[in-house]
This record gives sequence, structure tokens and C-alpha cells, in this order.
Amino acid sequence: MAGKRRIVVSDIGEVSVVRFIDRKIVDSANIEEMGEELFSVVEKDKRRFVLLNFDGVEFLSSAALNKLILLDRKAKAAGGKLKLCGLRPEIMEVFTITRLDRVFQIKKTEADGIEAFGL
Amino acid sequence: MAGKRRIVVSDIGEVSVVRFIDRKIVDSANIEEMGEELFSVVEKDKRRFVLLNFDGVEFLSSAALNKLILLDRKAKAAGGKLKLCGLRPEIMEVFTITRLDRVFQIKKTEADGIEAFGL
Amino acid sequence: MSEPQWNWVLEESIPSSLDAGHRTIDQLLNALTQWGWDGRDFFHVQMAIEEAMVNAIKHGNKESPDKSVAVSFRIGGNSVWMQLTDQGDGFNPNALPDPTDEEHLDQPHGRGVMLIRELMTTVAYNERGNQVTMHKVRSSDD
Amino acid sequence: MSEPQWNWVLEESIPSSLDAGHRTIDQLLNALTQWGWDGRDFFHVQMAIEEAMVNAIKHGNKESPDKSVAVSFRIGGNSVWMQLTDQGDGFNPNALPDPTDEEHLDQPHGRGVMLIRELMTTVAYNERGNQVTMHKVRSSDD
Ligand SMILES: Nc1ncnc2c1ncn2[C@@H]1O[C@H](COP(=O)(O)OP(=O)(O)O)[C@@H](O)[C@H]1O
Ligand SMILES: Nc1ncnc2c1ncn2[C@@H]1O[C@H](COP(=O)(O)OP(=O)(O)O)[C@@H](O)[C@H]1O
Repeated sequence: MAGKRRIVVSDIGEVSVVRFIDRKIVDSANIEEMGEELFSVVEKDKRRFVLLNFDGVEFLSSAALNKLILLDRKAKAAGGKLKLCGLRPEIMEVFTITRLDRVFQIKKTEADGIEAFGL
Repeated sequence: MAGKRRIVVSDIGEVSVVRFIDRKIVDSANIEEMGEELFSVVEKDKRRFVLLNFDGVEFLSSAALNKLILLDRKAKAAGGKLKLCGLRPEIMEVFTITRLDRVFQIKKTEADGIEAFGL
Repeated sequence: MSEPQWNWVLEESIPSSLDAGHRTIDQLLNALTQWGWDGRDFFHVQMAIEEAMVNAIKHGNKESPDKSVAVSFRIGGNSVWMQLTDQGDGFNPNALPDPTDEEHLDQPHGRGVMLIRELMTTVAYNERGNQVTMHKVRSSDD
Repeated sequence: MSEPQWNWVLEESIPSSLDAGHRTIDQLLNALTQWGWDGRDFFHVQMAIEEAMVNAIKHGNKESPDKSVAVSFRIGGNSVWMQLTDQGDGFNPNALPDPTDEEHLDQPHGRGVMLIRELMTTVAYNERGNQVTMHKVRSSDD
């Protein structure tokens, strides 16, 4: 992929933990790159257990939520599982307001998230 | 002196060439520090031939001009000489408008400036 | 406006690009920080203006180079007021599907207008729907 | 103002500190850059607002924490308009000695007001002398 990386993937056992480079995830060229990189984790690299760690992310817009929904679809289509962790309270509130806390499984810490895959 | 340095002094033969750290020299705590550092070049270090090289300085306000006038006085009082060089056209215009081009000897390049001391 | 005096007012006409939109948002966010806004209140304003700006540029002006967005921001003692006017055809914000309905919950769009409503103290659209006016009163416990 | 529309307007009330003054100046300079100002014109505006701001804060408000400076900046298609109002007693700008006179030439003060006049297209003070209004029309060859 050309340009700067937007995510960093590290494998912890069978779980691929994804961290974000940007502190603010808004609608821009970067978010398209981020989407492509996220999608390739499940589609190209075929990782089945993906944990998105939002530690350090201060802001995300609905454009980012949309990418997460698409990622969830792709993960499911590939027989995988997606979980989220490390959301700061303000961002958690956005998931609550939009009821996306019912679509995504959200854990507090990375350890909780990894455990939740039950591997 | 406490805090960050605002000027860098390098000796070329008998001439002390002074360069500025800040690209913008405006009225602030920094300009007081800069004034003190400049004054100590002639008063404490007793340098007699001082060439101020404004290369890299993009902006200076009248507060900076005031410091230069005080420096010139101190240099003369100590039997020394002060010259200026490396002024970009916009800053040179300020010297022309205020007629300070008649108070200070201003040379184009550092080499011209050093030569002008006639040592 | 009823509020007698604002501490900071920015009015700007910007091109229909996300870059320009974000530069203008950054001016607002810097000023909010200057005036002591932080935490949840800051986040809510940031979210609302991000959503409204993206809508004005993408849905309203369709990123057309011939169109601009008129921006007006005001920060007062305990509130912020924001207005965006695009040059598009507008829309009816009351006719949008509810994104929290079970059937829409996994749709990858349609949450911006709803988030703005939830996060601001008051939100108003003009008749045509090409102008949104948002007001956020600072919470006392922040 | 006769100019029908401004591309960027900033109005702000700031405390009487040089730091606050420079933060506000930076907002103007960023916007000027955005709107394509550079070279001599940019420098002239930067110089005039720096001198006027320092005067309002130091001479006008005497850096008093109880006083503020009302700032109004407007950038139009080919000009910039700036107004500062301090809460001091004002002064008579026409009664100042000419700093280019031989006898004042080596004085370490007294050039700000003169520089503002020389670098701006028009400059006006109110009767009391606590408000300066500056207008700079962009030069065509820049
Ligand atoms: N400024 C606008 N001009 C025209 N249509 C708009 C505007 N803002 C929102 N809309 C319409 O409202 C819909 C919902 O917007 P929103 O809730 O932000 O979600 P999304 O942008 O993800 O579709 C948009 O798809 C668009 O049709
Ligand atoms: N806003 C102001 N309020 C009161 N007095 C002012 C103001 N601006 C300028 N002056 C007066 O005008 C004088 C000249 O100002 P200026 O030309 O900027 O030079 P300097 O600031 O170096 O004295 C100041 O010394 C001050 O007495």
C-alpha cells in the first residue's frame, strides 16, 4: 500500500491486535487508507480473530464508524470475529448513542478483549 | 543565562559573528533574553567587532530595532563597532523607512560585513 | 442572537474540500481550547461540527469546486454557536430513517444528523435544508 | 464597511498579554497564507498588526489583567481590514515626534505608529486614540 500506514497489526497468539496511528479518525483521504488497510487484515491476510485497540484514539467520526461496520461484515463473511477495546469514555458514548454497542463486542482492556475470543 | 539561547556567536578572526535562533523576533519574553545576550557580547565578553547576521530571520518588529539601537550604543561606549548583514528585502525596507539604514552600517553578505571592519 | 457578546467569532467562506473544512474546524477547536473547553463538551462540539461539515461538503456541495460553504462560529462565556450554509439543494432532516432501528443498525451510513441532534443543546435547519445552526451550552460539571 | 463580502472574519476579545496577542496574530497570519498572501504584502500586514497589538497591550491596557483588547480582522478578495480597541486612555497619534528626525534617529523607541502608517494603505484612530483601524489593499505585482 502506498503512503503512510494508518494501522499497526501485532499478533498475540491467534489474535491480531490492531492499533491506530492517527489520534483523530475523521473523513479524509486517510480514512480511506485506514479502511483499505483494515479490510486487508481480514480479506488478504485472512486473520480470523481481530481485536481493534483504540488506545490513543481521541476522536472518531461517523465515517470511521461506517468503516468499522464494513469491516465487521467482511470479518463475518470470512468466518472471522471482530472485537473492540480501549475506547475512551467520550467515544464509548458515541457507540451507546448510536446503539452500535449492540453491533460490536466492546471490551475495556486489550487483555479482556483477547480473553473474550475464548481461544 | 537561564533558558534557551536566542543567539549564537562564532569568531571569525577578530570579528564576532552573531546569528539568531528565532525566525521571528517580536516583542515577548524572548526578545528580552535576546537583548541581554546581545549586550553581554559587547559588555561582558568585550568583543569589539560585532557583525549581526540576520540570515534566516524572517520578521523583526520595532521592539527588535530598539534592542539593536541599545546594542549599538553599548558597542560604541566600549570602543567597539557593530555592523549588520544578511537582511532580507522586506526587513531592509523597514530600515529604510525608519532611516535606521543611516544609523547602522548594513552589508549584503557576511563576507562583505567582515571585510567592512577593515582589519 | 440573544447572547450579547461573544469572545471569539469566526466567519469564513471555504471551498468544498474536506481539507479546507478540517482547517476551519481546527481554528474552532484551537479557540475552544483557548477558552477552556475540554472533556466531553469539547468532544461533543468536535463531533457535531465534523459531521455537519462533512455533510455540507459531500452531500450539500458534492465537493464541487464551484461551490463554497459559509461558516460562522461564535464562542461565548458558556456556549458555542455554529452555523454552516452550503450551496446544495438541501434535504429534509425529519424524513431520515432512524439509524438505531434494528433494521438500520448495521448500515454503514446515516448516523451523522442523528449524532449532531444528540450531542448539541439545540439544532435547527432552515426550510431548504442547506443550512444547519447548532448551539451547545457548556455543562456545569465539566 | 463598503466591501460587500469578506472571506474570513475573526472577532475576539483577548486578555492584555503579549502571548494572547501573538496567538491571535497567528490566526490572522495563517488565514492570510490560506488566502494566498505572501511576500511584501504579507510582511507589511504582519508588521502593522504586531506594532498595533503591542501598543494596545502595553501602552493602552498596560498589561492589566482587568483589561482586554477587542480584535476584529477581515480578509477580503484583495484587502485585509484590522481593528484593535484597547481599554486605555488613548493618545494623540498626530502629536508624536517624527522618529526619522536627526535628533530622534538613535532613540530606542517611537517607531511603531510611524511604521503602521507607512506600511498600511489607510490607518485611522478614533477620537480618544484607543482604537486603531488599518486597511491594506494588496499590491497587484505581488
Ligand atoms: N447538507 C446536506 N445537504 C443535502 N443532504 C444532506 C445534507 N446533510 C445530510 N444530508 C442527507 O442526509 C443523509 C443522512 O446524513 P447523515 O446522517 O450525516 O449520514 P451519512 O452522511 O452517513 O449518509 C445523507 O445521506 C444525505 O442524503
Ligand atoms: N494604544 C495606545 N494607547 C496609548 N498610547 C499609545 C498607544 N499606542 C501608542 N501610544 C503612544 O504612542 C507612543 C509611540 O508609540 P510607538 O510609535 O509604537 O513607539 P513605542 O511603542 O516604541 O514608544 C507610545 O510611546 C505611547 O505613548
